[in-house]
Amino acid sequence: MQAKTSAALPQSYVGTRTVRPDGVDKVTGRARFGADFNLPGQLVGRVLRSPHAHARILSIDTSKAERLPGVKAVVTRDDFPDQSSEFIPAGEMMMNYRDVVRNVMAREKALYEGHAVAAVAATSTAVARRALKLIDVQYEVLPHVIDVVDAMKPEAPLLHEDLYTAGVEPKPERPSNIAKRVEIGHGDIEAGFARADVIVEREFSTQPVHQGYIEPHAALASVSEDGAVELWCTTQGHFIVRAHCARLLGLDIGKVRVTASEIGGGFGGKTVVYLEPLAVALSRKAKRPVKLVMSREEVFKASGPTSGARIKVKLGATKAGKFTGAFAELKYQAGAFQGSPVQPGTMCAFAPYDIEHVKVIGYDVVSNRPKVAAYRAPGAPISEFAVESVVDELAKKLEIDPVELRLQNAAREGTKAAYGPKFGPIGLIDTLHAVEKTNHYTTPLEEWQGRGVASGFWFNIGGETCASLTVNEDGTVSLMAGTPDIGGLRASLAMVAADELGVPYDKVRPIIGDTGSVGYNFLTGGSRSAFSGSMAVVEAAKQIKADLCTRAAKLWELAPDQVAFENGHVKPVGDTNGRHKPVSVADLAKVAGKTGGPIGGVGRINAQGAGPSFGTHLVDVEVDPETGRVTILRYTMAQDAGRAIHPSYVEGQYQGGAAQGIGWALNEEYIYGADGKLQNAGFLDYRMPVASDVPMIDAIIVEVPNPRHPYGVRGVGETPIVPPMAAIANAIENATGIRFTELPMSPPKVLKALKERGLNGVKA
Amino acid sequence: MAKHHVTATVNGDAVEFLCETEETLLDVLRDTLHLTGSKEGCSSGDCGACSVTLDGRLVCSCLVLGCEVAGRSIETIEGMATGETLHPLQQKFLEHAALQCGICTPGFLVASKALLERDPDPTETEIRYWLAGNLCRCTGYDKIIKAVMDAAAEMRTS
Amino acid sequence: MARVVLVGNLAQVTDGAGELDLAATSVQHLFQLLTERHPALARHLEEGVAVAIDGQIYQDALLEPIAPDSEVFIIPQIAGG
Amino acid sequence: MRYEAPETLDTAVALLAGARGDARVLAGGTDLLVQMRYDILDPELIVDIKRIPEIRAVTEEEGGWRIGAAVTGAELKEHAALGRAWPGVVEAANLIGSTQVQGRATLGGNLCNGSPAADSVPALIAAGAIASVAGPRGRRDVPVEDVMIGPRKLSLERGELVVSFLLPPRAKGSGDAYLRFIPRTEMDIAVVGAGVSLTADDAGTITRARVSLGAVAEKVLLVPDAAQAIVGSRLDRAAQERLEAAARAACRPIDDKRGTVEFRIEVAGVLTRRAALIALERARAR
Repeated sequence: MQAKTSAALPQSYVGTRTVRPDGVDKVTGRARFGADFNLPGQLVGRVLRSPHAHARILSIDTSKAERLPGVKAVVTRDDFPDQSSEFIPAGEMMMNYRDVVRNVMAREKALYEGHAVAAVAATSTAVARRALKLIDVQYEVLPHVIDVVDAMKPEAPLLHEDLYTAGVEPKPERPSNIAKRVEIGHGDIEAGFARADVIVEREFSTQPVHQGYIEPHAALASVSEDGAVELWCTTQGHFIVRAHCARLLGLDIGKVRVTASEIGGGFGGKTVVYLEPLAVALSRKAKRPVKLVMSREEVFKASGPTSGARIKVKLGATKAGKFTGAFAELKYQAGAFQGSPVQPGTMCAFAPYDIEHVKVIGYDVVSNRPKVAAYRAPGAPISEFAVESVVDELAKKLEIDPVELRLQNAAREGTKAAYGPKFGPIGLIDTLHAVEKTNHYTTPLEEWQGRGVASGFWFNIGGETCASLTVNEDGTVSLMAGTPDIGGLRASLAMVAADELGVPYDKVRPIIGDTGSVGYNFLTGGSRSAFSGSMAVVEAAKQIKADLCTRAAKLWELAPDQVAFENGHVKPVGDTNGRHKPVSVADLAKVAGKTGGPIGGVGRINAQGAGPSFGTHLVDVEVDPETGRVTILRYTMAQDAGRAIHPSYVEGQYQGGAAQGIGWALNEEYIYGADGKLQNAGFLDYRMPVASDVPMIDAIIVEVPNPRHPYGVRGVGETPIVPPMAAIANAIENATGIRFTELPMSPPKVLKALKERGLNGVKA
Repeated sequence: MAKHHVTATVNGDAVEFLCETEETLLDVLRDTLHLTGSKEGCSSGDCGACSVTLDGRLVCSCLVLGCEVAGRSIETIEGMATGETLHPLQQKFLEHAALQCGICTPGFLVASKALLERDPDPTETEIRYWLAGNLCRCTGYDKIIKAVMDAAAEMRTS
Repeated sequence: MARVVLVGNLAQVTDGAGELDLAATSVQHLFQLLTERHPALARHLEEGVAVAIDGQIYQDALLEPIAPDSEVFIIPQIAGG
Repeated sequence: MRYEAPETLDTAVALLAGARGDARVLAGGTDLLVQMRYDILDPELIVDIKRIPEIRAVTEEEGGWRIGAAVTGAELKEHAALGRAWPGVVEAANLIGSTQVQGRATLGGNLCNGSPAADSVPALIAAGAIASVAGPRGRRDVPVEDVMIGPRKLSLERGELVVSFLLPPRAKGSGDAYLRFIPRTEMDIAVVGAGVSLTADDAGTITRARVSLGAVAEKVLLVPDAAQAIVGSRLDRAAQERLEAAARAACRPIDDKRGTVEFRIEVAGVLTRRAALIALERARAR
């Protein structure tokens, strides 16, 4: 089935809306996701999980389960050697494997409901389910703590007896649930606030929200008698999975081959391991392939989410609207193990603004919840929700248009960021002007309708990346990358390769290689895969072009500097110009064997020069004064992409992030009972936006080229989730006059606030 | 107790399979018939990734027992394209970039096809409510809705 | 001499010394000079920091050159989702 | 786990009555299959009633309508005449879950799942629907409000099942409506549900009314006081306020993941008023 492509040579593909090469497989059901892989002799794996939020594990007796016919392997904490408490590089991330090994399989204690305690492999689902019931775990139930503020109290139940707050000197005398205190800033905030005519100070709270990918975690492992490991799984980084599994199970990295399946959404939640080490351990014991797939309930109880938090923000400004000083205090839940995204939260809080005096303090706090995982711009949406709400309130107090106030204080090239260094060329101001220019911004509103605006920032990263290009004997090109394609990466890389080599886009076939077939790649995350991957492809193409020039020069008996590569052809240049007919990549491919062998190049880089991406969102809401329901009427957003390789997939990142933000703002939350158990572990009561909850989302692509990227590209994937919560809170304030500081802004909360102010009642 | 022996029609082909009572149609499609295009996102009828039609009626295959479909006709994503030709909805999803990760795409396509067979000219609001049982976490639905509207327009004129 | 600023908690390790002037020629050289002055920094530099040289953030780039008049910030490493 | 799909009512009753362990009726399966998958239920026998003709039929009966317990929401929606007579009942049935769920979910299943938040039940109760129940001791008629006695608790005896619902003949100037509140626009369980059925004379004065509330108590409530509050009125502002007050007074909800006590009581009044206004509008139209 040949899908149409929308562009043809010699025009450049970059910037056009081509059909993705993996598209046909995905609209026909052919594409194979995590749970779609099977092997002969495969066993069904199941995980036994803690029913308690906090309990000491006194004993685990698996003997009855092991004796059940059909059970081929059972694993517990005893199958995972303990790890020392030190930060070790896993890929580029620093991991404390003492925590990682305890999160994949509970050790001394179960630290949250759903914490894995044992796993079985059996010949059928029915047998596996029965086996779990036969595993006898003796628990000593301990008092639990869920809320971040409660967890910080001196008398709070202690999750880790050996956890002493880092970042405070001298070291505290007693352990606590506060893993770390961080601080960033510059200047003297007291002096800053002293110069302010107006100061707004407020407290905010946000709830943990799950990444909500539709594809549950899945892993299929096959370990042979000689210890060679084959692993298929759904992940944002199969090289990271390889590193974790090798470390946790004492394997040589070279013996572990991981293949990333098509991935059904990740948003940061598939950057860590859950099932993968269990599948390998079970298969190693059973000597048969073992497949593990999470239920939706397990996904909610045992993976992700991101932090809930308490935030204090204080912002001062002059009458004229110049920000003079800014302070914030962030308390982020890390879940059961340290490692919340509070550090980036502190760095991003005030990043969109040029403020002389800034101070942000953050606390990383453990409590009896699943360990948080990265979620799109980790930490930033939480702190920027609070700051952008306060900016809006300040605008109201100063009677300055909220966009104008932001423009007055917006970071631009040369501005010293709150976290230290100066910004290069950035597009915040351009995004503010872009939304200001829309007719959305000036369309009149009716009663109980409101309009809100908010901006957002995220750093973006580069990192280790490999991509290979091979010119086949017929001139077609095979492209291999090593970062899982989560939203159109293969299309973007193929477009860049086609432009670089001057070959038709549909003659480039991109695939994602397994860990044995392509060099090391950091994961798909940090909005890096298109940014870094395209740099690696450019590097690989450069090698091919140089090689082709050398070969042509030899065939023509010219000096290397007498030939050059121009849109898909090698041609003589200078005084030899025209002496030979230009020869195409395809023509040279035909004689590859006779001119030195196969033609190919490999880009191996640690991509630097990631350019931050700023965005500004504009939203209209309508509030039902009798029920507290908030309806999103209209949504417009502008974000700096540097250069959009594939505008449709850039817009898709924008729109998807905005929709996730709408859910975060209005209905998504983790609801715990007094027993410390999650009450809404399913899509029925964890309320992600459905198609009828959202309007069309107008995505405006602003392009302020990133000077450090050959095409000017910036990462775009994460920034879109930063502004929505504040934009919606600001719109609700505009509609009702009420400032909401607690997420989600769900109907009961909104109606309660309206009633308290006597605003509820029949709509006029 | 012995497994149920079931004969049914899947994408026009007669099929025969054995299943336990508790096995769902989705289990049968994926594990027994190896039609893995229908996806399991929740097993509770809340995500729509397993959407199929049963005697022309749109259902979640995770909410149907395998033994219930004896003598009935099932259409899955694997039966949507005709030979070399993609269904207009499939083509429009590609042209509009109406998919990012693609896990929800089969469900959306099957559900959208069922809609257009009943109503060739639905409004944006009708499409959004018809598809409310299909969760997508990547796209914000924007390009999906546009693709369905464009496909509907093309199917009306052809 | 390059102006070197330690952002956030690192200053604690250096008894409050947040800014230093160092004749560093590369990130690797910078780390050497910093550890000589403040041995306690070594662990933190290994555990993962990013280095911003004249506004450009580098991660794991020991060989990146530093100019004599460069402004260098040592900041926490950034990952992402 | 046994599966049976009898083609006669008597066989179905005999199977249910004779079951060794837990026996469950399978209609649409949209609740039963989820409860089985998530280990809430593990029945010994499943009796699929969809092959029994009368349980799948919609028929006119003495000016009223008889709806088979296993007729799906989608089928009800496509039944034009029924939609004209009882728009509120049909709308309520079509609020149960997604389009996909509509292809399976039934009135019988929605009632017998025993949830106080079932969307179709307040509409049926407001309509004065009578459930026809078959069991080992023959057939009996039970007003819908008497079928459910508490969360997951029914007044049905072992071996009994709901066969159909009878909606009474519609007097001139009658209309019904059902509204529910959910946080999203679709896919949620009702936080509050309100069903109103009424008849008005030519002057627009309400002569008869029935009001029912869902998700505000341990079962779906019939609220005679709310009906009394509007009978004799034209639903002027004063009558609306009496109606809201009576509806709220009947609520005895709980705080849970779906809503607070305060929210449910407040919104119960709002939805009852809004549903009554729609019902009256429809009554005036005929």
